[in-house]
Amino acid sequence: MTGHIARIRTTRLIVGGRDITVTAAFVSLIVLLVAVAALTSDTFLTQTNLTNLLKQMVTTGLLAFGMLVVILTGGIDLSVGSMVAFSGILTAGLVTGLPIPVAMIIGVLSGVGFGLINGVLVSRFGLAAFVVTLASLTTIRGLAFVYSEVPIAPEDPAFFTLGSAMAGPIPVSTLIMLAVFAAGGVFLTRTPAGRSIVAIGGNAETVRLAGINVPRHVTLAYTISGACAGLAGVILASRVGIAQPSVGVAFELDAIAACVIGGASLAGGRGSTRATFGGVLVLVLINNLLNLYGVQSFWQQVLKGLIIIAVILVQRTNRVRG
Amino acid sequence: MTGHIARIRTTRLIVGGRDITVTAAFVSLIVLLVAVAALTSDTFLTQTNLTNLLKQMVTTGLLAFGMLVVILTGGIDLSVGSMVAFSGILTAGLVTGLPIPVAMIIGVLSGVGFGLINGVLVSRFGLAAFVVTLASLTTIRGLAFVYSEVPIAPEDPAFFTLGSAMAGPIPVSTLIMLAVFAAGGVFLTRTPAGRSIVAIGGNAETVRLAGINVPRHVTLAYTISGACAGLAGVILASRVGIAQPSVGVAFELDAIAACVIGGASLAGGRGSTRATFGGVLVLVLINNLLNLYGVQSFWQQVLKGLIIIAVILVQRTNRVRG
Amino acid sequence: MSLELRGVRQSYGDVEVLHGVDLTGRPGEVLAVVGANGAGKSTLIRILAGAQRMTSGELRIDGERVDLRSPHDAHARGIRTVYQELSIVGGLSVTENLLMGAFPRRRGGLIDWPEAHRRARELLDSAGFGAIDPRVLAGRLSVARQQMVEIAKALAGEVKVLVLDEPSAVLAGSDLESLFALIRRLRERGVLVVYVSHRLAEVMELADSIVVIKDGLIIATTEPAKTSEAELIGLMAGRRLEQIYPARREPPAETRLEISGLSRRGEFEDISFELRAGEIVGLFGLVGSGRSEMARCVFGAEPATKGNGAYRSPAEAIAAGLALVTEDRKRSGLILGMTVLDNIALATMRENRRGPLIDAAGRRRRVTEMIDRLSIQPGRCATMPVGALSGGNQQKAVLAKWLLAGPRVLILDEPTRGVDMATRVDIYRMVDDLARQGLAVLLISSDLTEVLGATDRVLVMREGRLAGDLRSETTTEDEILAHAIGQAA
Amino acid sequence: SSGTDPAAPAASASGDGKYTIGVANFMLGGPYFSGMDKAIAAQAKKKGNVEIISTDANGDAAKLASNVEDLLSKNVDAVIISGGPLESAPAVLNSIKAAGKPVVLVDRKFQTGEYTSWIGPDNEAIGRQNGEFLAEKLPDGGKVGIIKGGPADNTIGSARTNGVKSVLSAKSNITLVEAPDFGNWGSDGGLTVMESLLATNGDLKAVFCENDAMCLGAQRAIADAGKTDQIIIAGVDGQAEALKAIMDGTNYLVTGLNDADIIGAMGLDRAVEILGGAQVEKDTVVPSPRVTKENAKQFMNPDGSF
Ligand SMILES: Nc1ncnc2c1ncn2[C@@H]1O[C@H](COP(=O)(O)OP(=O)(O)OP(=O)(O)O)[C@@H](O)[C@H]1O
Ligand SMILES: Nc1ncnc2c1ncn2[C@@H]1O[C@H](COP(=O)(O)OP(=O)(O)OP(=O)(O)O)[C@@H](O)[C@H]1O
Ligand SMILES: [Mg+2]
Ligand SMILES: [Mg+2]
Repeated sequence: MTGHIARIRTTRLIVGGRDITVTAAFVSLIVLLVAVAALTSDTFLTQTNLTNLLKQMVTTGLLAFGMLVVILTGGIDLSVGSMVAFSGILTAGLVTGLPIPVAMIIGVLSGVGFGLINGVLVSRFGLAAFVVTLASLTTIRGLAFVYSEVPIAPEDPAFFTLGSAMAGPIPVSTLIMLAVFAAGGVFLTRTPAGRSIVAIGGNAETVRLAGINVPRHVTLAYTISGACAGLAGVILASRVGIAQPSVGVAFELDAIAACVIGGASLAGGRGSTRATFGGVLVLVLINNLLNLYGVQSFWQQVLKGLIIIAVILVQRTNRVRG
Repeated sequence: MTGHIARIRTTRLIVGGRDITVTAAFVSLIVLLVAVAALTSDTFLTQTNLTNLLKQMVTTGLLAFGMLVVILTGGIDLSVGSMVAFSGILTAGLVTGLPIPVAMIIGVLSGVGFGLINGVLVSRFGLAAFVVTLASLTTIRGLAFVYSEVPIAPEDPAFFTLGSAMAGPIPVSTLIMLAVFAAGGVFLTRTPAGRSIVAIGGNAETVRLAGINVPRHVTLAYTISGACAGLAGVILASRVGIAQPSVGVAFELDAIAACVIGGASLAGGRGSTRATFGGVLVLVLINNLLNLYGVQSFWQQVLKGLIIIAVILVQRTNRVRG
Repeated sequence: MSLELRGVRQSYGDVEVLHGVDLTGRPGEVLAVVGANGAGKSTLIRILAGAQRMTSGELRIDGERVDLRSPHDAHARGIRTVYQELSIVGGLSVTENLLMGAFPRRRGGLIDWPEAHRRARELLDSAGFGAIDPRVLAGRLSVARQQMVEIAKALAGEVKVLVLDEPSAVLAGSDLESLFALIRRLRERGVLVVYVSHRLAEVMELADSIVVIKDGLIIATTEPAKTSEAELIGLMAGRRLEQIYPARREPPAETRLEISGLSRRGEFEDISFELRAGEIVGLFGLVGSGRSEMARCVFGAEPATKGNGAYRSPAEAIAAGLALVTEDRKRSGLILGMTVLDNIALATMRENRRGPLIDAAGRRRRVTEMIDRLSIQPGRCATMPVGALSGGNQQKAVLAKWLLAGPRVLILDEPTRGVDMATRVDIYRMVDDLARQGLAVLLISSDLTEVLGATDRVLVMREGRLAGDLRSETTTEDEILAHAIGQAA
Repeated sequence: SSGTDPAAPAASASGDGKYTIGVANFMLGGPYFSGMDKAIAAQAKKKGNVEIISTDANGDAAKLASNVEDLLSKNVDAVIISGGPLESAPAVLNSIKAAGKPVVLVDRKFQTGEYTSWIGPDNEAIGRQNGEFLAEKLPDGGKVGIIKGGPADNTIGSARTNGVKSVLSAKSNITLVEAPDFGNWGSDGGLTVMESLLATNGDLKAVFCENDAMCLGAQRAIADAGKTDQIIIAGVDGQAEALKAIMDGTNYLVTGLNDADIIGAMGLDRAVEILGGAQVEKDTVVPSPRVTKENAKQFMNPDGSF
């Protein structure tokens, strides 16, 4: 809030392709969480639990990456949860008539389409991202229910493959999410489009005068977010084995939290894929730990909020010192 | 998004105490909505429906005013919905042992307390408002459930008074909300503290250099939002007659939407009480109209989103021309 | 009130930028501080303003040691500061910007707006800036007017020390005269004025004493009567500057840019001119005459309402070989949070690729070359956020970005604003070199000497219209000014 | 298929006659669901030899899957799933089956997938029962409003509404008016939806809500509109406040008992029976008695969790 902090903060960025936001303190924090978990719970290091962890991070991870891209432009995408629901129910509805991969691709494309619309409204019409995506959150959720009020459970067991297949000890869905992060990291740090997106969040006018098409890149960012949400929706439906139009409420909040825990600035221009991935890890670890300790559900919520505040306090202290 | 629009936008504000954000187009829009409603629905102008409208704007109205104050500083308060739940259930729980007014005051104070904590975390510790209030959204919701998992329905009928009493044709709760807006308008345009809050959103560093205590004013803003949420919670519990820990989910979204429809900038420094009140009216009218026309719920969602986009498009077109 | 700095040191992280500065200022004195970009002037000023706590050293006021903990502290002691970077809140009225934190109140604690506007009016009048209406939004004023509001703001209450960091950088003509008159009045009232400027002519005219700061150390203290501009420049730069403006070039060749009848409603009208290869054309005008708008319009940053020759978008202009160095680097020239590397490479990202990826090594090489060529300080700044550079070096970074794009037509809007003399000379020389290689240059400037010295031809704009087209060799400063204010014979 | 394929009757894993049973809640954020969770725990305590590990997926289907995997990795002997608004969870049921553990569903019967046993209400029957009651009370007919809960619990709600409709739509003198908006299963939603409904249909004679919480809100809206004497109310669940309102002789006349305490306790018993090797019924419908002023007192359970 204060200018002082703001000024110092801006010195931490994706710098010339090197990602320096993943501070030592942040890494230590994650290591600490893992160490505490491993030492205090017999279950934590079991194969089952680790696989669990890997599976749990898929949805939040995919959404967080898409959210990061949007946040970098200085925007926000509140509609991802609804897109998850829509893409899932659409895919499940289509598998009766279409080959599964085709249905799944159409599911992802529905996210791409919604993202495109969000992006155009924000960039070409100059509307505030918060309200545009809030409105599309409502509209897309409504459309999911209009498409099917009741959940759809495809019969064909092949529908479950994407969500439940394992590549050795690692779920295929986790690998997909990791691949998105890896490709996303390269995109944001090494391609002109990625750098433009980061730059737009820093100062859109400067970028425009550098001859870069700002609206197109902003639209691209929302489209990427939509694609990630579409993919997350398909994977989720496949994992659960049934698609519900009501799924995904408040998913956007976890995605945003992951970005910010990873040090992204909601004003745009600052944030990194690695640190966002760290943010996803922190969130998933918190949930897992509270579960393993058998903390009662409502107290879990109380603690989760407090831990998130503690984590960003640690993050911030470190940043100001650095 | 583009610098051009941004520049022109900053020309609409509270100037020297006069509130010029309520543009002719915005007023026409509301008049148009009302006119359409009155002409196409027999029910719209009935006493019952108008009273309904007045009652239904209370919660959104109170939350939107608090939200506006926070948004003016360049922050955001996602935790208002949870505060509504907490203050309501706390009040309902306390009336068995305490006089009703005392219990209600304590309920409002719970909001004040949470707001204060939010404010301190944002302003003194320099944490991002989005994450702080997202975390407190989770924590406070958890606390509401910890306080009482089950709804609490006070026996004493006097508990209902605040929420259901009428002053002539106008509900007392609506009058309270209007009083908050009136006082809030004076506060924001006519007092040094209010002006400081607006200025902080414009340029916190300049305000700091002018010798104004920025953290204190930012904290004040969140406290005001907390107080409004606390009050809204008490009124809602009294109106429903039963307090539930699960109430208020996603209330923050409507509050934010009202501010933005009223032309407030989420970057801070721009927004007005009157236009925010207009935003509240628009939202409540949309809901009311869709209900009067008997639009089915899922389609209501679809349309609500689309109408919000249409409204901000109108708002924006007007702003760019102006 | 006398002010004394003793052994002031300041570090940012591991880097010390002030190495023990001693400075004395007496009441009723205009103390000028001059030095190259990045010498540490603004840092010194932030310390005086209480906005930055010195790492070590002491500050004495009237002989008594004081510790300024906050800007508020300094303010309370009568030390007022106008910073190099504008800090106006655009969304508030001028009145509010002026009286922020000190509103007149009525009984009941409410702000008394009529009284507030009256006081603001008074303040502006007493500063000699009566042309500004206190009721308008500060964001609607031109940069020059905003700067004047900043100065007026510093004058509220009892002022004992007024610190001005490059106040004249955005002022010209009568505005500049008002400022000088103001400074002289303050001096008579016994105020100590600390004045930082790169315009040495001003310094010679105004100052009672001059300190020269170089690389964080005071290397000379002198008076206008005992020195010369050339000597000061030599001290600052650490070398002698033989000639400020390069010699004349060959006559220009083919036409590179042809503008005819260009208009944009409310800003400028019916502008026609052409730029030829190898030519440097100056564009002079009073603040608000519409030069910047016209340039932006030519570059496609803003649509024209009428006329030919302007591009439809920056992308199109760039593709045609245009480059525009805008006047407000903070708002439209730089991305302050990104690195120098990212900033300088911004306009050429697409050209320098290996497959779909940015050619990182090549990009780094090119940018480093450009940093060396323009001697952007500190020299190894490629991975620093550009916002951490001093003002003048930021300006060079913007220039570097556009030079990297290898333009055929270069439009420079106030390119030497806030740039020190030695660097200016470098910039003039560089622009001259480019012109010799066939570049066409349009140099927008409010500095008459520069307009006359660095160009072949001078266009003059007045109230949105072209009011003169003069040959630099034959015209005079007076003639240009006469065209600008509409009193040409 | 019937209950021919229960998981192999397991002696307790530790062999000391003690069982560990995992409870996977889809969401606890509602009094009915948290009541269910508590009832299961209370019954386990009563038994003495059963330890409970309870989890909450917070309404996230994927999290339910991981919670169950979590439970399986802790080697529980059986799993009880309180699916709440979740329609089905094939992946969850598959993983339990793969681990060879029995699974008991309480309240919510999943549409697809294999489970060992289910205990829950017949929502359509509750609706029919309410419909019949309203038909009795409105011999002269009139308008009956219906307030639906909405997305989260959709099929449970529509089963209840369909039950009501199946009875009342056969009566020629009764008109059904469905509120266009959802009450979202809460009292506050019930209140607003009722207010809107009263604005368009001031002449309602009765209102049916898909649960008691919404009815309680609707009751206030009716009171505020001064129509307490005109409109009677019918709900579902047996929430304490509703029972009280019925007992007190207000216009809240009837509810259909859907008792989390009973279902939860039966669910635990069922799991223990299965673990003991007993052959059990595959599906057990817990009767939902009609609760009116006459019998409300007997269902008021001061110690009940719901
Ligand atoms: N916040 C900061 N972090 C790191 N280095 C800084 C910071 N602010 C200034 N510096 C460095 O301190 C040195 C002095 O900067 P300063 O702004 O005082 O120069 P200046 O004399 O005012 O230059 P100019 O004439 O260009 O305005 C420069 O090298 C600059 O890069
Ligand atoms: N932020 C702004 N919003 C609205 N109008 C502006 C803004 N900035 C400048 N203007 C208007 O545009 C016109 C020209 O502005 P400006 O002062 O930049 O002209 P100029 O000829 O480029 O002068 P200079 O280059 O010396 O600043 C003026 O009438 C001014 O009031
Ligand atoms: Mg400086
Ligand atoms: Mg200009």
